[in-house]
Amino acid sequence: MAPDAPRRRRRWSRAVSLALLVVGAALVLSFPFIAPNPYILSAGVVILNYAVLSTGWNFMGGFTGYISLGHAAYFGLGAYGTGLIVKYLELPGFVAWVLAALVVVAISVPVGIAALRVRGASFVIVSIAFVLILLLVFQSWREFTGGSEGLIVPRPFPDLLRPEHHRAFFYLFAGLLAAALVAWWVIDRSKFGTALKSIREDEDKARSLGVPTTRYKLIAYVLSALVTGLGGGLYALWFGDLDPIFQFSILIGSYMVLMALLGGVRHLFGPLLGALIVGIALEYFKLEFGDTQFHLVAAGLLLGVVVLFMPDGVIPAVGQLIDRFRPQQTSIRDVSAAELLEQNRRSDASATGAADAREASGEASTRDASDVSDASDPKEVTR
Amino acid sequence: MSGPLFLQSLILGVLLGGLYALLAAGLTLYFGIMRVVMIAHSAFLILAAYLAWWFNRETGLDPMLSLVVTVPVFFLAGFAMQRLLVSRLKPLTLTMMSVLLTFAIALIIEGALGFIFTGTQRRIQLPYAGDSLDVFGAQVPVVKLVAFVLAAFALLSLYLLLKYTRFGRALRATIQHPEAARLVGIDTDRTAGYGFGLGLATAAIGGTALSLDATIYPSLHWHWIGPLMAIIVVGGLGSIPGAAIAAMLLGISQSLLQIPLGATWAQTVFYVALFATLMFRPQGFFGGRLAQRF
Amino acid sequence: MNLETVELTKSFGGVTAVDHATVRFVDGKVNGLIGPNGSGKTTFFNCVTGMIKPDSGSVAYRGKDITKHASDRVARAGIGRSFQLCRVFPRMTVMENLLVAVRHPSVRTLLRSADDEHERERARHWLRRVGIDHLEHAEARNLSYGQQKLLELAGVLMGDPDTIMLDEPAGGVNPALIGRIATLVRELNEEGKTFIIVEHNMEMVMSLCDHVVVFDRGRPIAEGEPSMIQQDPRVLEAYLGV
Amino acid sequence: GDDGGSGGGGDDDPIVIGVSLPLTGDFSEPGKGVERGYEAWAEIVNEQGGLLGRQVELKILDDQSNADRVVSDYESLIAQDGVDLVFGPFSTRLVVPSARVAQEYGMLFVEPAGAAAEVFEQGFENLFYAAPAVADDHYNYLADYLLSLPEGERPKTAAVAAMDDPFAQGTAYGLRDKLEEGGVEILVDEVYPPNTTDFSVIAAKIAESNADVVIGGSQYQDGVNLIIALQQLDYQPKVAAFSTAPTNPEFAAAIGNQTEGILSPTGWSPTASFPSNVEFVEKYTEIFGNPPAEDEANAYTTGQVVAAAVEAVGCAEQGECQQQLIDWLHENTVDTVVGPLSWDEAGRPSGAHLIQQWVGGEIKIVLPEDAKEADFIYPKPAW
Amino acid sequence: MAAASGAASNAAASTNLLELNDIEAGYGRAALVLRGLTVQVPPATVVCLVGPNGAGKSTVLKVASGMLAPRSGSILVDGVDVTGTNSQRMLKHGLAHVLQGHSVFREMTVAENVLLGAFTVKDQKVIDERVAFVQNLFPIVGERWKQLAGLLSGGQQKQVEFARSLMVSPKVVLLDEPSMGLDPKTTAKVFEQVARMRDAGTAVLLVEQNARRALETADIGCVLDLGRVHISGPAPELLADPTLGELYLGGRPAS
Ligand SMILES: Nc1ncnc2c1ncn2[C@@H]1O[C@H](COP(=O)(O)OP(=O)(O)OP(=O)(O)O)[C@@H](O)[C@H]1O
Ligand SMILES: Nc1ncnc2c1ncn2[C@@H]1O[C@H](COP(=O)(O)OP(=O)(O)OP(=O)(O)O)[C@@H](O)[C@H]1O
Ligand SMILES: [Mg+2]
Ligand SMILES: [Mg+2]
Repeated sequence: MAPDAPRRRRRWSRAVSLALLVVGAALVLSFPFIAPNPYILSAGVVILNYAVLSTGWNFMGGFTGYISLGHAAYFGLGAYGTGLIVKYLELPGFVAWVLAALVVVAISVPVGIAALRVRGASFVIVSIAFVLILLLVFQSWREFTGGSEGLIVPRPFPDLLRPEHHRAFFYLFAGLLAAALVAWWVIDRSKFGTALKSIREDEDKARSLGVPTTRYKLIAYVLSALVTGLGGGLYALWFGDLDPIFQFSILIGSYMVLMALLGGVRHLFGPLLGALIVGIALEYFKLEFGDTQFHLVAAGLLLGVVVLFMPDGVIPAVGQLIDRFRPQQTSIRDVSAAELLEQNRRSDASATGAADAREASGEASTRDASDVSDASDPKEVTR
Repeated sequence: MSGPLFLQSLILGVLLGGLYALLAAGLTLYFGIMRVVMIAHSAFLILAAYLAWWFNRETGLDPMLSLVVTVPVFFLAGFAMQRLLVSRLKPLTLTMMSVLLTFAIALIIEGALGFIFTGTQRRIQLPYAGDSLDVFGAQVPVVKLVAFVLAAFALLSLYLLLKYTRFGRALRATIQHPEAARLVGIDTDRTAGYGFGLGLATAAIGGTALSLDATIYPSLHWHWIGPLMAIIVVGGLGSIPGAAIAAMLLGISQSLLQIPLGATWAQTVFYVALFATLMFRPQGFFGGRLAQRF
Repeated sequence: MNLETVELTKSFGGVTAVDHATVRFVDGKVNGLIGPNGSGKTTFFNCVTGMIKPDSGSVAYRGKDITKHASDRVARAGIGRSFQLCRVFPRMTVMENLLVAVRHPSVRTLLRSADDEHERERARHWLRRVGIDHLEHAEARNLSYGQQKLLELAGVLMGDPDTIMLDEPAGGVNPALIGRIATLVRELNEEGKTFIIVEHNMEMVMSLCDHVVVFDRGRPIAEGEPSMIQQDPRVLEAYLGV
Repeated sequence: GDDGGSGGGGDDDPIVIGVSLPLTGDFSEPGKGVERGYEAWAEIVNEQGGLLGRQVELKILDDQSNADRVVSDYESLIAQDGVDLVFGPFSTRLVVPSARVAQEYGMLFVEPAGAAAEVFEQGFENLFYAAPAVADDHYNYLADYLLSLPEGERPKTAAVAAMDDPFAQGTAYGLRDKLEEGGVEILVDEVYPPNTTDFSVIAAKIAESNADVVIGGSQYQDGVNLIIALQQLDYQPKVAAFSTAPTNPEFAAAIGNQTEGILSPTGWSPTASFPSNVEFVEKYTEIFGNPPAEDEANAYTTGQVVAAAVEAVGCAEQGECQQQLIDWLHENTVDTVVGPLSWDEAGRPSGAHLIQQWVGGEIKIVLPEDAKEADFIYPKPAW
Repeated sequence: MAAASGAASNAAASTNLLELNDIEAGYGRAALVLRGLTVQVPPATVVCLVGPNGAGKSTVLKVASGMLAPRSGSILVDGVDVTGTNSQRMLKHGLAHVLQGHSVFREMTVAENVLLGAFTVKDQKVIDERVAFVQNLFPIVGERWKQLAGLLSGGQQKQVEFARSLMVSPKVVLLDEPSMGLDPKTTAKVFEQVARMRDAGTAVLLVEQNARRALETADIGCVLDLGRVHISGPAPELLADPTLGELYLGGRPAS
């Protein structure tokens, strides 16, 4: 029982994910047609953009546990990169977009090498510093970036009316998101993913087990930067007006974190779910309290509640809720010294090797069952 | 650059550095000693500044008198914050979660300030705002001098408190191994609470000092958090003297660099220093030694 | 074919933890490394496995110089080690702890699913060998100290290294199990694995090891058969204190 | 607002006018001024029976001085709330993106603040700047006056410090360049980001240069800070000119009443004798208890311009009506509180600004000769 | 249960310095770890808990020192019921606990660590004496007085921890594997010290995996298994028992 409970949970969550996937996909694809007006549609685009960003963030934050509050840096770089390439090289928008992504990668490598030398809180600080630097540079280097007047990115589809324009980009963002999710999923279940997670738990130990942590961290970091950068680039093409203060704001970076966290950083759909909730909330607050600062308070409260009451995110929280209704059971089966001795004899006698292992495990699990029963019945145990 | 201008901006740099030092000291306290990344520190700073401004506007008295109220209030606020919020975080994820929690608090403060005082930029109007002392031809603005003295004083007493009192020891023990700390009879809850309270008390003082000679507005804290964070990393996490030295050096170099580079580019000195630190000495340049062992 | 250090030196500020240590560990043997507290055993391990950089001297493994290699590279070269202050992945289950430890996959297999039945079987096998298979699904941080120690041992074995360095494998482990671990070591040794074991449990060392090196103040002061080591006056004086 | 989208509805229900303003953030100070101006306009219009017999109703959102917010604000106002008309926001940085949204929804876009050159280089046909002159020309009278002074008295050197904002820089650099052509040497030329609060070093440089003229390309608070920093360093220029700041009612108190001789350009004077202006000043004063300042006036002007078009064309709703309004404004001249205004095809007004100076604790028009209320004080007394 | 409470209770039921009665305890929502366990420690006695890994030995000590609240059962220190008392008050009740594994304050100096041991002691003279005492008992403590404790070797850290616990002289001492990671010489010292405490009248509850060595020092042995007292009795008897030897105390390792 103990061993297959997790298995059941795994099967269960897989089912849920599948359901989510189907429903989600259907909703996303149909949204542009149900959206009552262009504004709602544009809000949808914004939310998808958030989803892409926080999923991108989660390549780093989720797997390796390195919290970057400065990921807006790559959002901004992707956006400005695209804009500047269009402006100076006069390339078509989407070519510029791809090139910009490459630029982002090129930048993220050295930065990653430097930043990943420190862990935990220091890394957080560095990430913040990085985005602030870029803010300064893009604000002050007006000859090149347009300074705080911002940069105007020509529309890729100049002849589309605004609503069609939103629709087109809605699907583009959806596509990007899908790609990001698939990538995350592949890594999550791979050996590579496991290695990254071990870094999250204890980096030195992971190293001593042969995990090339430095390289892996860097790969994860660059991937994360890439996805975020692509999101930024697409945003630039969609939105058209880049403003350094917005593109490189800590606020955006922390929204990414908030969303991922809210949904659950260890879950494929965590960031997406988080983006939905936060995105909708933000738009709502903006419409409701548009002329006050109250929306900040609201966002803060939301974040605070999440951190305090469901630090692992909504998805696990729901999972636990469901567990409540399951019969309570310990994952730790007790084994008495007598049995240990039993085993001693058996396995000492048996030669090492998978063959005996398989057989032994078979009868191990049968022993499980018996043991839980007598664990639940005091008189039996010590005899 | 000419001699007098150099002297002038050197003096301004020192005065600025003093303020940085105090503000950074608070962060060091949370971060180096309590393993909490206090994003909200500068938000509290601005809050204190606002209270000083408001106090001055309502009563017309000198803003520094507001310390009598704000310091104890902030201390209690810090205590409450630790007991009610931070202490709920799991030790395993404390650092990461504290970042987000304190970030949330920062947002709330910023929002509340904007809500109550609006986003309008404020500045205390002091009769002696324009006055200055003449030192070898260089002008030392009185307000800045006052702020500096305030900062230096607070910084010193904080340092002594942590270094030479049972409390300081108990605080560090509490953070490093709560169970063991309890077993030697330390009331870990209260200690940690006091620790936080102290941190916020410094924010109160720093904020008031800040308000004497600067414009404040709710979102101002974002412009402080970056340099301060850089300072404590360069200074070596956990080392208050380290933070102070780094703050002084960076403050001075910032104001000196402003002359050739201009206001904006000069700010980058903090981040350049930060990345240099990572490259050559990730544990920070002054103190901040961690017991890293396998 | 062996693990060899020449004039290996590491000092921290005042303390010279390892002091021009020239040691040779023969392949296919169970080597013991003993010495009083603070004599530099763990530091020696750390230098050899690249966890910390030695100040001077060199480490060679099977003829290749690995002095400058980072710890993960050393591990991939086939040297596994356990930690004295034992370290496990706290928020992973026991099983996951072992799956991380599989000998590091080549680039091709990197994106294959981590969760394959074969590895799981191997993992269960090792868990059973160290007597904690009943904890397969427990979170590592919830294990008792000794259980964590055993888990760590299983983890090292999971990586199937050729040379296994254990830092106090018996510390905090129940005597009944110690016997069992000894047996395990013997068997693996017969399969051709080399062991370097730091241990303060003399019974274990003496009965298990073919060759013992004694450290004192960062220097090897004696080495040889356990039997003769036990007679050596310097060892008695420095370590056993009888 | 009514979700009926464009079409506006029957004759009795109010004309809804959407605005997004920087009520918080870097531009909150002037932003609020503009807000008061719009409110005053609405109130005055309504008590005179509204437009086309319908009451007007303002829907004002806060864009926190963010370009992304301003765009989504106008998008929601136009597409979601279906407002009938829009007024422009404050500051060039926000005008350009919002003008584009308006254009893409075919809306008339009259704005009170986008004075900088590039606003008119974006090829908007729907945009009109409701003030006498574009930024670069604000100081024309002052430049001419200074350069016309006899060789001996004419200032030789000047120092410039401008906020990194197109409008502020536009004004300051307009004067700087004219003086430079006139042979005045520019000793200091500083740019500072909008969020700068510490001016001590900039001030130190200016003080050290000891230039005859100090030109501040300032909004409000930065101007105040710069002046105080200059006072602290005991620097005494012959001419001190600051854009916008000195016209703010709190200015005198903020700098310790050392205002004598400080100059500032203004598109509008409370004492100008245009009929609508007299009415505006007294109505405004009775509504808000204190006389209006320039930002309020510009906002009011915006209202007047739109009102004129609406009354003339006889419609106010989304759709083809908007184009009619635009065309009408291109062809006609409108009488406003700043005098008659007409625009070129890009929306540039064709006029110049007046120069004001603090004289005996009051701010008075000193240039041009024909409009002056007091004599130009030169050199400026110590502060 | 009578059997379980064993010799300990018969020895001096009334005057036990430490009593754990019918303790049931577990972690979080997981199943019970201690299932109705009774241990009693009279004055001037060393009671030694042995048992397989995960038997619940450390948990017993955690419950006794208030680190883990029992689900049922009572804890008495010198006759005072301290059930549910927070662990930071335990020292006031005269109970000290040395944790298993490594619990030095890593980023504080050895000095600070040791002095924190005397956190509750006000009298400077007493503190100085004790410092001198531990310094010559464990030379390393003196030698590394100003160094960060976290940088000491594993065994050295254990010594510092033990030294820290010697800064006070409580009525009851709980020791969780004090000899782990110590070399034979130092191990001997530690057990000597344990014996001294006993002679000074302290009640010692000792957990050891180095079982034979520990039982030689102890008066009473308690074998724990699956969270229950499996057998308890005079240490020598347990040592003599062959089946126990095989099950818990380890014969000579197979070779
Ligand atoms: N990172 C470090 N910084 C400073 N000193 C250190 C560091 N690591 C080890 N030392 C010192 O080096 C010496 C050797 O330590 P090491 O851990 O190698 O001893 P050991 O033989 O493993 O002892 P034990 O048997 O107690 O584990 C000790 O005196 C220790 O204080
Ligand atoms: N924090 C925890 N959460 C859940 N279960 C725990 C926790 N700590 C210990 N356990 C479980 O409780 C049981 C007893 O743990 P305990 O530490 O008391 O064992 P122990 O007798 O001290 O073993 P060792 O000799 O290895 O120290 C073990 O099965 C362990 O898995
Ligand atoms: Mg060691
Ligand atoms: Mg234990």
